[in-house]
Amino acid sequence: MRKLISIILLGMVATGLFMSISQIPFGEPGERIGDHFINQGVNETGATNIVAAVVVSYRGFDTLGEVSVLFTAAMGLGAVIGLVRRKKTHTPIEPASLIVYTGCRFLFPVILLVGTYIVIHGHLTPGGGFQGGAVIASAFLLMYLGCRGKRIRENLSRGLESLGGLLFILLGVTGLVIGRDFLFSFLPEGEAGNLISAGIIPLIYMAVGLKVGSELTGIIDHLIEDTDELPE
Amino acid sequence: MVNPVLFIVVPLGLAFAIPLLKYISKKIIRFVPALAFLFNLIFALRLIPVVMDHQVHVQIGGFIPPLGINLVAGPVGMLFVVLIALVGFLVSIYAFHPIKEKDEDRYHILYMLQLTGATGVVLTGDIFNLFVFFEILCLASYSLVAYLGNRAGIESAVKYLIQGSLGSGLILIGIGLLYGQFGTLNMADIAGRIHSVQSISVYVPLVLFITGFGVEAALFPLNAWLPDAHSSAPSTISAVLSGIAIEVGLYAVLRVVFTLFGITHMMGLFLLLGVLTLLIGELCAFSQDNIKRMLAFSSIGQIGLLVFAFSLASTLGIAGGFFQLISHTLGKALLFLAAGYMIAHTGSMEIASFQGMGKRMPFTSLAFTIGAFSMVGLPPFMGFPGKFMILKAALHDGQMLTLILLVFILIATVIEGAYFFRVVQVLYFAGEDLPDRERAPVAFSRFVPMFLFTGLIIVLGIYPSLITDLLDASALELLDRPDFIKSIIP
Amino acid sequence: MEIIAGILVLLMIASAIAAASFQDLMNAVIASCIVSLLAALLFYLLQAPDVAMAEAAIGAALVTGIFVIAVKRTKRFEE
Amino acid sequence: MKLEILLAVVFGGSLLTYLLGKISKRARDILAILVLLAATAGIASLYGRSSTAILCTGFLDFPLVLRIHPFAWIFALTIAVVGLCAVIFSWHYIRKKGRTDFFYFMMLLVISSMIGIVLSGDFLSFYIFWEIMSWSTFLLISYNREEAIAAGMKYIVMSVAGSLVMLVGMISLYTQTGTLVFEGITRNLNSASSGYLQFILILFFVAFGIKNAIWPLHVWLPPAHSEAPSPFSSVLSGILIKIGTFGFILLIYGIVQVQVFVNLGHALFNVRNLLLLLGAVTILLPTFIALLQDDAKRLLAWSTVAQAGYMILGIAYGTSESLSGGTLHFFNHALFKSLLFMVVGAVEFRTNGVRDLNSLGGLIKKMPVTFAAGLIGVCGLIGVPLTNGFVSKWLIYHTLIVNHSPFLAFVALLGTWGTILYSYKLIHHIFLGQLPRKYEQLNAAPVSMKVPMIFLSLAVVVFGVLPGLPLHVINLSEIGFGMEPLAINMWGVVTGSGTIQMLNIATALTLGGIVLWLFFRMGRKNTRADQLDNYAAGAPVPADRYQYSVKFYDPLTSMIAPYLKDTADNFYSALARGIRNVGNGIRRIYTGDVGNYVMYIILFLAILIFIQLYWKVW
Repeated sequence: MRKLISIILLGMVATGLFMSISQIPFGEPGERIGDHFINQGVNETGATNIVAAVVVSYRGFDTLGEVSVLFTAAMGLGAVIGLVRRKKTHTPIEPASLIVYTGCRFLFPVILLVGTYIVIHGHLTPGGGFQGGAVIASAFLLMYLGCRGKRIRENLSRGLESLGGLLFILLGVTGLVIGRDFLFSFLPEGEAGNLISAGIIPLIYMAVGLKVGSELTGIIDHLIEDTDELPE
Repeated sequence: MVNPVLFIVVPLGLAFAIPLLKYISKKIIRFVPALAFLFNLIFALRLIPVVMDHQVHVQIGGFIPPLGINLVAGPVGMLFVVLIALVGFLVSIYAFHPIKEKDEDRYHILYMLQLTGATGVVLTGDIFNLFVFFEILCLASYSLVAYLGNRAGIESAVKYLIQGSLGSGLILIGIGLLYGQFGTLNMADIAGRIHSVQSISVYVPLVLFITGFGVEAALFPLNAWLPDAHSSAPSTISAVLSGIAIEVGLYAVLRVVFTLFGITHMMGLFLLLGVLTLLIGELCAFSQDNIKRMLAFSSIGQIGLLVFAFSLASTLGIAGGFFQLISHTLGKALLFLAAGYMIAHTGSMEIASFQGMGKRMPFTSLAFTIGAFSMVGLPPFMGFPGKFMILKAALHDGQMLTLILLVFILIATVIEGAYFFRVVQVLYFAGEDLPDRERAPVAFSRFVPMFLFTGLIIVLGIYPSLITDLLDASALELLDRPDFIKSIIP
Repeated sequence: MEIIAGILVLLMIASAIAAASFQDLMNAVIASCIVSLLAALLFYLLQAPDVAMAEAAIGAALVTGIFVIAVKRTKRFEE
Repeated sequence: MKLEILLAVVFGGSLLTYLLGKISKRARDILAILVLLAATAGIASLYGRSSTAILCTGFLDFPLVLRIHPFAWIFALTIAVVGLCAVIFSWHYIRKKGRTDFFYFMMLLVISSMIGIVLSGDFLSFYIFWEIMSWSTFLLISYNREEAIAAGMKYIVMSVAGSLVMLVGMISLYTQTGTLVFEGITRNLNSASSGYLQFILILFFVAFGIKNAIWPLHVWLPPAHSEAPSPFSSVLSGILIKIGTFGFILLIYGIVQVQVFVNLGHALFNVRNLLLLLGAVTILLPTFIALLQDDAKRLLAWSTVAQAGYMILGIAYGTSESLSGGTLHFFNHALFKSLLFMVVGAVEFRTNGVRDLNSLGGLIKKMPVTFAAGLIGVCGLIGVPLTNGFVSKWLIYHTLIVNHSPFLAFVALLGTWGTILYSYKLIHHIFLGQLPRKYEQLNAAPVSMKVPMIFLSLAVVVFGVLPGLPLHVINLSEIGFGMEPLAINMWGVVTGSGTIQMLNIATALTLGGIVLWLFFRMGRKNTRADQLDNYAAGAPVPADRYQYSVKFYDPLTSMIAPYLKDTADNFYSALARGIRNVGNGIRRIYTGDVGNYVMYIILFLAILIFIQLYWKVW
């Protein structure tokens, strides 16, 4: 009975959504904001990756918000996970096999490097702070899975997290200090395509990368904390 | 004049900085939230005369809207900013004394993020940006509800999370539909063009928004998370959830309904919804024995009253609604703080266990009593002008539906009176009379916020004119849609 | 082009259904990981490399990792 | 004295009293009396004045106005005097109890807000003072704990309901006339249709009727009066419920205008007939319910309800004579009913809280002054000539008879018979008959209780002999309402169809009394018999077997009791239970299963979409 009602209700909602979507001209040209970004984006921001221009320049404030969302989630998770910490079971977990262990140790710096690259080149090629940060975090995930027992220092990750956030905000406030708007790109745009170009976009992406990377790492760290109890 | 973006950035930055500050001293972090919201409060109050004159628009990143994100500090926004800063400041004083020994820094960070999210929601002029800040608010709320770490807290936080995430998902779908339609995310820009489309493709985003934001705004039947969450959170957080979070949800609904979509003809539905929420909230509160659940249900009722007032869609109604909103925020925050302090003393949330509190904690009981009287709408406290203005607006409206609904509002108010007076009686008159000696010591950090809330309730109850100008300007901002659009997208 | 996209979408739907119907939650996690990977591929085909990257890193790697940990900490089999 | 200063003195005095109580109890008691003395003097100095003052220019853009005129003056003075008596009475009474600062604070706050109500010149300040009065009364009623809590609850719930209804009426008047100042409303109300007027009148009648305890809105009164601390019972019964009377007079005569009121509606249904009918019921039922009571204060409480019916009859009848009767009865009732509550309070004080009539008796020996005061009070209540109740009841009867309302007149008369019965029960059960052993060591009432009782007794007699004093002020207020004043002199009233001159009656009664006394004195030699000097069937009866004056109305009460169920009270109790059950039922919506909650959200969304698909609202 309950299932039937649910299906009817969901059907109703789906009908509404379908009727709505069917009348919306998705993806068609002529969106004035979208056109502006595509046509003027490179000129206005100096970033060849339009996505980066939108994410960091045009909608930089959203990015700040999203970084905060992630921060909130990490904090909240830390607060809650810390609470429900069960009694530690001292069941030893067998270490990973040698191949996995070696592979992980080999891959870890490579992935870290790729992540950093993605972060730094965010304004030139696809990618950016979020993606790069996630890649960095996945390196740590790999490390946790493969080389059990290796842990990042919590203080370090939280310090980096703070530093990334503060950097973002300071970059934004600098715009205010020089008498312009918040998040104003106060550095010269440079020549599009160069590594050092696009104003503050790379700097912000670095801050974001730092923050996202350390936050996601922190989340994983929290989750793993009391499941993996290695014998000393 | 201070740039309104700082109201968001300063608390956010301080929240980010807390982990670093922790290295310096563990003691100072508990003062950081108070500092941040004191800053907001002072400068927001100084900005109020400016925004009364004209809206303050702030571009972010130097791009004119609709290209970039903009902030709109109008009377409505600043009203909420002041309210958030005020409650944030006072409640953070209450938390000088740690709520829990462990994880104190996380509490303060989450608390600041929660209120920063709320500030962002009320200041932004961009629908997606609004959603982002809304998420900060919600996420922080979820985790703060579970902060005490008991089973009830975690369970209700998870329930809250499930329902809230569903709501957020709906909002996001709505934003996507709107963007697909109009190719812009700026609220004024969308609002300017929304009436060019007369089809279900605009209506569906509207209902998605109402449902999504309605979850946080605790409209019936979307409010099932509220009683659990409010009752199992720490009292400071209950105060903020009840005083700020649901009001901000309501703000989002108002923005969407009045500014973004400019609805004029569905108000009867909202009137009904408001009265239904009111009646159900009050009826449930009436049969509660747990004080925090009672207060939580009473919040639902009050939200219903607010929805009713705003749905009258007249200057009088909206101004009255805002007055009642402020009154509810201050009153409910006070009630939760006072109740929380008493719960900490007795260790029980049962109303019956508060016998003799009038002797043991005279000041807290007095604060609770004044808060309760204000909630019921008795003069000379703040609830009275609010109720008066709403009734005036309803009678001025004069439609048959409004008048019929008015009867139910009166019934609900009587019910509300009944359960609040019952608690007051328990505080002072139930059980044996105790000797004067058994007085509990009053902690300074607890005393100050309750005292200030009480003072504000009385002062604004006697001089409502202090804020009515701002309220009228706010009502005008919501109703005068063309002006709002024109001022942003010329 | 459209054919590949269509196949991808169908595969995604199949994996999603599989994820929902597996009794063993670990299998379900892997299935949802496949959904994410396919989605990343689809995004790439639709010329959204940024999103594809994010989806691959977060959806496929991190979320899967977190789910695995979560499943490990609770029960492995659905009732 | 200026009106603002007067209000500042009373309200500030209340707060000051509370604060002073933290330092010295004695100083607090004196200050409370001084504040009310100052208020009394201040009000007395305003005699005959008619003026307005603006208290505050903008409360929500409404001016708050105060005004004084003879009609408000007599109410204000009564409030201050009775309040003063009650506060003096509290001196000893309250010492046994806890939380005395609070008691004084609330007592003064109630009195201050009542003065505020009668002095207010617009509905908003009227309402504000009204609500302050309501909640402070609530706190005072609950003061005695235990049963008082339920009584307080009943009171405040009904009171809040009433004041909300009043608020609606008030704002409706504002939307109709554009102002809340009384004069402005009167001026702008001419154009209102008679249907609208009836609607407004009914709204206000609910509010005032709850305060004034008209059947079926009276249910809060008996428990509240009997459970409140006795000094406050006398305030409650003496003046607080009369604020409802004040509201009725203000509305009918001051705002709607009596000519309009009398001619409102058609013959079958109009507010005036409704009010008269309810007034009659209010006299009849509670009088006989009072007869059934065994609790002294509850008996007096029911009697208050019944007497309020007389006032309603007088006010609703709408002639200047009936208004005089109603207003005078208010004034008289304030005196003798607060006196009676003090009498019972003094007994209660000395016997440590005994109010049950059946366990008292014979206290006349122990508390002679109290007995005398009680006797005078009861005489006033019944309306024995030479006490004040006589004149006001005479005016009401006269109106009813002259204007051909035999039914109402009969009911009023029936009410008086009932009054005689229960009054006798009261005075007899407490003071006459056999003194129970346990009370043999009883002391007389302390001075602080005797003083107000003697003062009020004197007032009852003085105004009974010289009814012209209050009637003169009432005449002034009737002129203020634009009515024909009565022809009065110091000793009474002259009307076309009958004249009442207390001078003649007093002379006649005095002469008759002297003759009687002489007759008995000369005709018989009486001996004084000891109480134990009698026999029953030839054997002496132990003292404790003598009648303790219990239950001698039993045959009568068992006959009438089945018809006197308090149906209104049962109705409200059922309503409250029903609401609680509904609340418990609705709480089931929140099942605790998050799956259901999610379904609610989807349901809501689906309904909204359905609305569009079906009705095409957008």
